[in-house]
Amino acid sequence: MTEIYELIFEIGLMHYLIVSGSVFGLGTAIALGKRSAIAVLMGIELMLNGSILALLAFSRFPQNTSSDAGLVDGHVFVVFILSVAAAEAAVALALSVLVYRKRETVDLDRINLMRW
Amino acid sequence: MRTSTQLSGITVGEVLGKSLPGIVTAVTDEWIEVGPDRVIETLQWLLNSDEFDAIQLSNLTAVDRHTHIEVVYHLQSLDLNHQLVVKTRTHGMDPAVVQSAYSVYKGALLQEREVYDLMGVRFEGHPDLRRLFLWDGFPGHPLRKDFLGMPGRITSGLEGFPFEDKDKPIRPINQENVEAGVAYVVTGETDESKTGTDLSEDRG
Amino acid sequence: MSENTRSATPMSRQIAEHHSLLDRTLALPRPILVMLSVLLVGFAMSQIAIGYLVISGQLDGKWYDIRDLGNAMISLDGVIQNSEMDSRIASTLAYLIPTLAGATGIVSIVGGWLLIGPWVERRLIAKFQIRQGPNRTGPFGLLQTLADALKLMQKEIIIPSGADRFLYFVPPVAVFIPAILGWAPIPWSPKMSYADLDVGVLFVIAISSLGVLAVFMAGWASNNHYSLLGAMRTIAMMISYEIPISVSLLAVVLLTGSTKLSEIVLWQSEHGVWLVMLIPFAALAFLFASTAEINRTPNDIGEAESEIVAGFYTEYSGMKAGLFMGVELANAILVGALMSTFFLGGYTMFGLETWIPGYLILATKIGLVYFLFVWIRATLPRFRLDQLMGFAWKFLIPVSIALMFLTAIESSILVRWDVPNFLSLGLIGLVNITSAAGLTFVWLRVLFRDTDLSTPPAPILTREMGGLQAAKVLRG
Amino acid sequence: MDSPGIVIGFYMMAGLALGSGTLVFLARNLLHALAFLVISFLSMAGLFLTLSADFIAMAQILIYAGSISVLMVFAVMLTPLASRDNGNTIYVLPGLLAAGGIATFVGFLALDTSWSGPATDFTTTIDLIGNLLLGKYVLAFEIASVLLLFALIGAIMLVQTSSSDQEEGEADD
Amino acid sequence: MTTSTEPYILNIGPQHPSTHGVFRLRVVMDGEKIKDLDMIVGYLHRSMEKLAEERTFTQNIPFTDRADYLAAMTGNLGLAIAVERLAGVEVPERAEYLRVIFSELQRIASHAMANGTLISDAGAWQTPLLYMFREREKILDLFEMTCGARLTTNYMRIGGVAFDPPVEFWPALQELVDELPDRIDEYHELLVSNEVFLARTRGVGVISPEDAINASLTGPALRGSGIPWDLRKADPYSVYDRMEFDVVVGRSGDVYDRFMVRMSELYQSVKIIKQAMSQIPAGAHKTDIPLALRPDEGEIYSRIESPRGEIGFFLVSDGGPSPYRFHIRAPSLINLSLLHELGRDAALSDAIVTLGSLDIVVGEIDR
Repeated sequence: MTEIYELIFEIGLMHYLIVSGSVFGLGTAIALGKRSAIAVLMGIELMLNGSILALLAFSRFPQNTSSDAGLVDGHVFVVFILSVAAAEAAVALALSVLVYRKRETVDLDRINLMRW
Repeated sequence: MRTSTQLSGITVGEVLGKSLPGIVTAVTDEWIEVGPDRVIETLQWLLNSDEFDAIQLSNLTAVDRHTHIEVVYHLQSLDLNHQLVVKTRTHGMDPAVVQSAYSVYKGALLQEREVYDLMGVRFEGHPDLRRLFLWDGFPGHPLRKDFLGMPGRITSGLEGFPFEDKDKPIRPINQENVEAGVAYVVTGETDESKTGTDLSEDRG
Repeated sequence: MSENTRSATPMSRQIAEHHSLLDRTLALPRPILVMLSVLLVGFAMSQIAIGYLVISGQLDGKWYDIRDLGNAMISLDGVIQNSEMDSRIASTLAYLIPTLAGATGIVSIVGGWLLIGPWVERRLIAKFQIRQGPNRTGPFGLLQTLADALKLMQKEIIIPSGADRFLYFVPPVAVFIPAILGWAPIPWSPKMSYADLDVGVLFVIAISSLGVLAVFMAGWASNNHYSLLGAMRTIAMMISYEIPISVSLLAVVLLTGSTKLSEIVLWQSEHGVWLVMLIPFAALAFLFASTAEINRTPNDIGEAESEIVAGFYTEYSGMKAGLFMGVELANAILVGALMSTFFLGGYTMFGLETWIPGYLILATKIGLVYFLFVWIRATLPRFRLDQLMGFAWKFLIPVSIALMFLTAIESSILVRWDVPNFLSLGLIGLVNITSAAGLTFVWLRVLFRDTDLSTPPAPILTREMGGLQAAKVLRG
Repeated sequence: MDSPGIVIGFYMMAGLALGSGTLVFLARNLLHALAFLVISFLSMAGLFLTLSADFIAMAQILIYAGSISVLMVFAVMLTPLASRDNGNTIYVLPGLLAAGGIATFVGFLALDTSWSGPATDFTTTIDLIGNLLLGKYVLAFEIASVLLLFALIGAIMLVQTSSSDQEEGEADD
Repeated sequence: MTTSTEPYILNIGPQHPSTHGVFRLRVVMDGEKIKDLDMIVGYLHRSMEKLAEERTFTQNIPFTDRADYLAAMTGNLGLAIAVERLAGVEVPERAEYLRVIFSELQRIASHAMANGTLISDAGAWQTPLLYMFREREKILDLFEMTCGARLTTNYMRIGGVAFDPPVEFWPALQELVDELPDRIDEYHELLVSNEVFLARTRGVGVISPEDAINASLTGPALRGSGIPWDLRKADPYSVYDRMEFDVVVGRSGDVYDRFMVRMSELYQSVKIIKQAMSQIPAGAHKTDIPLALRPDEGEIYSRIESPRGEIGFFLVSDGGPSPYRFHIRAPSLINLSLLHELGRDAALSDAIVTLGSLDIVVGEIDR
């Protein structure tokens, strides 16, 4: 009884890891399964979000406090991930617009040449 | 009749006939008339001539004369401050074709569309000759005299007017004001209309 | 002839009447004025009594200290925690009750403003435009908004053909999310703040960037060119004016050294200065950029009614359009609250908050900023899209970034050596004002070097030129 | 137990994030998918708040929900109607399998491991992050800024049109 | 490489806040820029010129009210003067002065309306419009006082005016004329030095003098581009030759100049009204003409200066009591001859402001 109660009401690292894993999986599915380049980009952003959630969870529930790593290093990594994600989104969307102009489509099945 | 600033058609006809012989088909004291296929030429000459300096097409309209339609151009000189009237008559009613004046005067754009719409004159060389007021496919051209004509070719317009006496003198009325000789008086005591007004109903 | 001389139209009568300023502004009958003054005097007496108790130190954190309703919540929390019920239930209650109370308070602020706001705006604008304004429905037309809302709710729900059903119905509700969430970190009194976030400034910026999507959804789902034009204009403008807002708030953070709104207000109160006196350019940039953010004149090109009929909500009818119009008013007072919190000293008024509840002071400041908005709306024409974009990118952003660096240097000096406040702050204000003025002047000269900014000369009269013959030279 | 706010917030936000993520996968229209994606981003920000990572949560709202989604909106608007459907490829089944595999793997890992350590309560993270960014990780910080600059220039260079199209591009901005 | 923006068709009107009536613009746009512009009128077409052929000349005066419903007095005056010239009717002195006074009042009202709507097209939320309306209301009060109607005043009659103004008229007119210049100065302070308004109107919709003349623009649209042409001076039709006033001429021909020309003409109109009030003699206000006036056979084109430009009446009489041909030269229509050239490659906002500065009245366009 009590462990069920704790499992539900004691929000721990486990819960966050499960959520982050599922979000990451969703992102993977979208990134692999969608046809439009923009949808693929959405999937990639979701995957990044899942990993961000994991990082934050680990920095909230630190496992190895003896290491000299501060408590918010995870946050710093997340800051870098965010900046990289922004840059990647900008470049990828520019690429998709460019591909549309060249090839009149952003359908990844029909963009099968390595050149244009 | 001629207004004060309107040139006599006779003088215009003389000068125009000298330089462009045979272009003037008719001349009266008010207007000159040219052929429908020489309109552009005439207007261009009048525009360029320093004597007439017809720089502005102040009005363009048409009159239905039952057998033909005459198109009237009122030209205006801003510097010499005079007006001259050029007319042209179409060959027959339909098709009634006249050269478009748009190449000379941009101001003819909408006026020619209006004339085409209401009077049914086709202007050759007009950039887009569409109906202006009425929708496409409207039957006929309303300003023609035979539009919705009554049987027996009775043209529209009043013949007489009931209860009118044809020889009523034209005289100024209320003579007593004339003898009184008062212009007007500023009494200043006449704002009773303003007093007594309050905004109680505006205050809800 | 004597019949039709009695012709005085309402407008001429309105101009003939309305002598005193009081009459022009409220047009209240005298007994109500007397009642209001009596109430005011009684309130002042009670406040003076409470202020005396506070000064004498007998009243500290008691729940009936109505200068700060936060005290009431804290004492209620303590009562619940100390009560002899299960700790879980107690903690849950102690968590839920203040939360729900605060949320209710915020939503009631916005909702109450939606009830009274349109009347206020229309009335003020009417006074600017020598009209009467709504004055028929209820006392002083106060029920006009209610009547309008009822009428709008009765209207038929029209869905344009080819509209995207899902995205068409979301925006009228979604635009309210920033307008309501933005109230969370605003402090109304020292302890009276719904969520006093550590990252309040970031929260404000992040929230203000959310409105874009709802606007885009509205414009795209309507399947109308006017709507799409308005949406694209609004998105371009919002994205451009995010940056000046962020930069001017960065200047605030640099000076006060905190991103917590309550600490920003405290800094201003204990240094005895408003930030608008220290960083005036940031304040003005924030004001202008927020008028662009919330679609008010002179930046309301998103819904320019003389060009694109109603902008992104052209196709919305009935209460949905009413919601779009209401969210403008809600945004207006939200911006007023942020403006007065960041730059106008928030709930503090140079020690007056001891005697008057802080939330009243803040409400007064919000009202003043809102009045400024209405004034601008009633006076200024509208900019063109490219002019607005050019103003944001060519003028506001560079100048405010340069001034932000200046502010950074000053703040580092301020925290490094502790010179007396009146000296250092006076110097900072002086330097900032002079540098802002100079930089603005120089930059405008650089921008408009080829266009003359002077008012053009009056048109020519014919006696100055050679009569009517002057047209000859034009033909050559 | 934790404060009820954390519990309520966690379950609400996790449900929202997963549900709207699933809808991103299922939606037929790309713009609908985009709307669901924004909802999922916002609920992820809520999850970050329950981890008392307030700065990261705000940055998430600002960057993901505020900027990247608008970028995607513009990308969708610049591509024609035909490419606005959210269709699947033949790789959808492998994708789903991989997704399920990852989720179950991480789930088992999370359930199996006995996580130790109490929750650390930071009052605020913003000054710690600032100190780390400008102290320990300053080089990475600078490199990230350079990366952002390059991304900016690269995006501009990529979508730069010829001079004749350029005025039209400016005309609608 | 295909550009990412495709031109689309925007349909401004027939019901649009800034088309001042049922007037439709079919605009091909690319982003915010206008690629092509086509105007579609006729929603208010009543075929006055056809109807007028069934009625006597006096019965046609109400048509001129409805044609330019913002300047009914000048419309009436145009027709009255045309018929008088055609039939040779003498007009008493007092009637001429009353005509001058009322048409100048009408000009002030119409210019106030035009400028106010122009500014609210530029985006000022109706405040200048309502300030302009303040004086317009007083002028309309004077009209109502005199002839009972405010807008469609069927006042000018063939051979004079309908009524002699009542006694209360003159002090009210005196008061109005005394306070008008201060009011106009208020507008100047409010608008002329307003940077936003200058930024919106200067250099926008520039009409070169050659185009203005060649496209037969008249009135403030022509004077705004620097052509000193005013029929009150060039072809004095009433007692305008006894009045001392100036023709106002713009400098560069943009929207701001057209606005300023109208603005300064308000002062000139006040000046004319003051002179007319000081010179007006006593006497009859109308010549009694037969019920159905029968001019001799002939035609005439007579024009006067309406607030929108040269409003001309081309009458052809066949000796009967009703005109054989009745044509109104509508300045609002002809001033639009350059609209498609002005609108092309302009931003949407600029096109709207330009249309507002041309001061159209749809009733006169469609007739």
